[in-house]
Amino acid sequence: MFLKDYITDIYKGVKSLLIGMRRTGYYFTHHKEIITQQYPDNREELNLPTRFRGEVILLHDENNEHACTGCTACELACPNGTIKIITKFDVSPEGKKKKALDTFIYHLELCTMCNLCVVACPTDAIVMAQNFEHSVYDRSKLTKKLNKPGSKIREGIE
Amino acid sequence: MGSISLIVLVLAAVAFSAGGILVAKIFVKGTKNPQKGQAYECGIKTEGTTWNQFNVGYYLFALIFLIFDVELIFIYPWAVVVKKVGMMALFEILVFIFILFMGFLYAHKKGALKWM
Amino acid sequence: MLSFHSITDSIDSWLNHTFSPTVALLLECTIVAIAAIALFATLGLVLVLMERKVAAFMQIRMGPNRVGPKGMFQSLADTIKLVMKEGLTPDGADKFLFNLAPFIVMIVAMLLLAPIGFASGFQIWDINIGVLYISAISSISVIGILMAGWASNNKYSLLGAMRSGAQIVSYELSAGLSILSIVVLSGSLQLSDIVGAQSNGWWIFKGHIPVIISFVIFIIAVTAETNRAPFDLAEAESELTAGFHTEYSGMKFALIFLAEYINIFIVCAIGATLFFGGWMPLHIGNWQSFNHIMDYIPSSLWFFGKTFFLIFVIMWFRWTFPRLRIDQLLQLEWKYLLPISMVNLLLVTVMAIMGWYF
Amino acid sequence: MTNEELKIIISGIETTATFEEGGEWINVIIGADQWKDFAQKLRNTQGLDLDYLFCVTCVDWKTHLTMVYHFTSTIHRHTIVVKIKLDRSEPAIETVSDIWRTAELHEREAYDLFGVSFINHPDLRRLFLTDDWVGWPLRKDYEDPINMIKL
Amino acid sequence: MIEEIGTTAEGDLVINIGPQHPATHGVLHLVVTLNGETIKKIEPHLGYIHRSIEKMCESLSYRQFIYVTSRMDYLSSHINNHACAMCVEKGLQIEVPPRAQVIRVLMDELTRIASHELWWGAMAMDLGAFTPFFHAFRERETINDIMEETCGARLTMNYMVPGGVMADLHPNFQKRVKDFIALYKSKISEYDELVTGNIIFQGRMKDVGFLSKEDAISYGCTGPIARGSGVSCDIRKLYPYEVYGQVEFDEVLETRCDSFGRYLIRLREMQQSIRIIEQLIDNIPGGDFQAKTKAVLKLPKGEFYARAETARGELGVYIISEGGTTPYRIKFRSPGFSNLSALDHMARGGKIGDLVATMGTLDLVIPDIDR
Repeated sequence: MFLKDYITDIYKGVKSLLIGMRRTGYYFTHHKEIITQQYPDNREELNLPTRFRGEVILLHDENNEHACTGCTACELACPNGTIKIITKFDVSPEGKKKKALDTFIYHLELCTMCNLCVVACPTDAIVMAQNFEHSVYDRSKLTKKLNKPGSKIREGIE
Repeated sequence: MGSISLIVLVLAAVAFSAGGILVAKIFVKGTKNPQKGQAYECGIKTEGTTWNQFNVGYYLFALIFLIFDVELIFIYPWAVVVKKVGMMALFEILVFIFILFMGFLYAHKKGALKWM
Repeated sequence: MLSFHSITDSIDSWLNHTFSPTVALLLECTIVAIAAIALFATLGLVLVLMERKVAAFMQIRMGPNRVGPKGMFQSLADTIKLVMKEGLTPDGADKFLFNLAPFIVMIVAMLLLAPIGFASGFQIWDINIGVLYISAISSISVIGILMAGWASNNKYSLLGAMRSGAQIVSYELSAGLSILSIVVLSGSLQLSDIVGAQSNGWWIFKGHIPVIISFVIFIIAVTAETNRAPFDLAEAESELTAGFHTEYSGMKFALIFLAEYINIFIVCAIGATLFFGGWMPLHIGNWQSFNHIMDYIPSSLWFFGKTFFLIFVIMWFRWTFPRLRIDQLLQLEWKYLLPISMVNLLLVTVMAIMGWYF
Repeated sequence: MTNEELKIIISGIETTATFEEGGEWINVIIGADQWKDFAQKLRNTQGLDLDYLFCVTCVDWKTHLTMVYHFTSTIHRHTIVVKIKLDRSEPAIETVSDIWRTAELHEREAYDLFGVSFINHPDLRRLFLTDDWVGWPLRKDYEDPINMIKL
Repeated sequence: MIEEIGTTAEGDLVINIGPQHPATHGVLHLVVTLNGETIKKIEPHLGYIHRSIEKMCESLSYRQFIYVTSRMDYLSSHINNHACAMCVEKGLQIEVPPRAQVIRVLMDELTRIASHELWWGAMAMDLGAFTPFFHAFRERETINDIMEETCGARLTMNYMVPGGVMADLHPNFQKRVKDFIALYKSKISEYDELVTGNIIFQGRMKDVGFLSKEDAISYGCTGPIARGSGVSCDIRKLYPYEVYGQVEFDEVLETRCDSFGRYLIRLREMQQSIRIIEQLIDNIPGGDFQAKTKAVLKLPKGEFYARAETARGELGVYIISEGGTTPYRIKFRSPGFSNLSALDHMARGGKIGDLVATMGTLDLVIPDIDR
């Protein structure tokens, strides 16, 4: 009986090993199963979903106008102090003083892409862009000014 | 080639290894740093000595191996002539392997082949 | 037909005609040394690339494909990188032994080349105790590993070396016994005789089940002896980071690494010689035309084809199986392989005496 | 077992225990001196069988510290919370790591971050911070000018 | 031999495993006392990645602190967020709309599968088999892609907000999840072929890292580790939250108490997760994905404790509120921390190889332990 157990042990063991080898052998001969993405080469085909959160951008339209009122809701919503908004006072033609955005500073190096600022924005001025290649040689380059030079608030945004 | 090839091969191996290390020496500009000389232990300083007394478990196998290997050497000359000698050789080796097997069973029974 | 045999013969006769015998011998030695070194270097590059490609395809990925066409020069680039690396010696190490160890493993690997028949009539030294020579020399490699592990003064290395010691000496036995079964069948220890005995069929076909069993045991044992997964306990990188060569870097590491791959080549070459007829082409019984076509394939191609097939099998093992634990490893040897190979040797003996083979 | 029934049993084994209302579970408040005895009874009293200690923490109330232990019974599936007030200047309490093994690491954590010393703990050392660290980081008055970023 | 275990004597080797070690999957540092190959004692040293998340949360609002918890157990970040959101909802007594509940549960289960996939690959890699790791990533990537499409990120999604989820499901979601289920089912037999049935693997796992039922409870183990010892501790069954009370699934239990039992638990848990997803994927109710909440959340004075079943076990979120916009004190009862405490007990007397096998089945995520 000892011998029988001994031989069944060997048989079962060898069989399980051969089953494993059959599986790897299958993949060795079936190159179609390869799922590697050749990243820097496939930049063109790389389709990131529209919701992918890469960095915060301030939307500008063709007239170089944005929808940011400088209300600092995003600055308050941010858990990391990533956003800093500097406001100024615009003087309207009627002579009224009105608070407006001067500089929208965005510290990409502190950002964790949590999307809370986008959710908090009452005028949908900021969105998440799909760019994810953020590496730079100098940390200071990651501090960005989001409003383009000369841009101003779109008409009708309060 | 005869046995001289052994010397040639040893010299070739030494030349190859030494050549490689020397070439590397030329290219490498090493920097001095006391951290570099430390033994690698996942980034933590080694505790205690490494060269101390060690569990005997490993050596038992070496001893048993020695016994079996010497026996194995005796089988080599037998293996060469077995076809010429015929049946007699089979009986002889049966006795030999029987004794060897008994020794093996004895070692097994004594627990020498169990890892400690 | 172009064969190594005629090339070596013509070189030999030309040298002996042109120079005095001593100079001719010296020149021949130089040629052999250069050829051996060149073989080492090429094999190292090819085997590393082969391993990476095999691994990659089994792991549904591409493997190296950036350096050169299809990544062909990847291992060359890696070698250049290793040459540029600084070879460190730890402060606490036994410096002499630490630096000696790579030489030992290289010398062992190189010495094992001597009796291998690469092609018909192409052998460095056709020693008449070839099989014994191989078992004897390959046992020395454990000394290199123990030396490397102990001299490093690193606990991982020490454990790795100790494991490797217990492992290699154990598997030496069943490897020896399975080789003996071929010796019994061929009636000679000389590798060229063993190859010659297979001119009418390889032992793996002629020898029925007993030879197949000893071939399986041989493959398992040499996988263990060369410290390959699933028996790579001496390195066991999830347990001992890198085992006995943890402290090695730069060129010294490269040498140990290279020697490991050369050892795989050598044991596979021996396996091919013993069980698959070395450089002997495949002949099937009375199929004259088929046998003739097979004869046209150069003998060196046969040899390398068989060897690389065995290397592939060993790589296949590595990328499929998990690693054994040290006690299971020794249990496998002492409980399964050794008794089986002993009994198997008796079976082969009966077979040889009775002439129960083709 | 409902909270009311639990209250009766607990009052039975520890007369000095008081109860705090609110929250989904029953909150038991006892003094640090009775703790070890009480813990033994919680673990071993039939009908309570609180064998599973799943949360050990400390709260800094600026005037005092409170150790909070959450227990569940894997047999009866009831949960109780035990709170023990500790002196803030020299907080000390008996360890329960011999009753619930998991407490060993949790108590080391509480020691590390709040400075509560556990009497008879087998290995009371800093767990996360280095051994020479000064201060107890999770206390409300802890200041670390180098590592803390004020937003 | 046995009575020596646990003591240090002459001839013992003290080895540091970690913080930079392939088997610790992160910066865990174990000081291991060895006699030959036999482990006599293990002492974990923690704190290499301690960020004091509990202190950080004390200065963050109830909307903000959720995102930090993704960084604890990053492999089940979604479930961490879930537990936090539930705790806040408990305090505010918000009713989560049914659609949001289903979405949350779907995401939880996808996260659980992804986490177990990674564990499966890493487990095999710990034992020296590299190939399964890449095969596991094939399935895991599919889940990550689904996550990326709906949540906007692959790992630290931050998809939860108090009262629901941040955005509605992506239109492709249902189809892609069904595709994933089909893919998963076609590959499940490979797991057995490559790893589970393998004799070497079984030899390495069976009777290794023994943890009895009593010890599992005493060490406060939860999740697959406790269930592998036969302790029923699935929060989804014991204290059902969201729609877990309405779906059919089994709590997987094993009484082997060894590493192989814990391994089987996780494999079967993946199939149970698939079962939950199959039941829900076609029955996502319509309606809002988020309850109406105030812009600034203020929890009433009191203590709130919420728990969820992450891939590693029970995660408890304990908030003490003083009525302000930020928590007064927050405590995360993380599963990994308690599970780690049992490692010393489990690995003693085993070999180094056993330690690796045991540690692999614990499925430690170090940021979860260090927080």
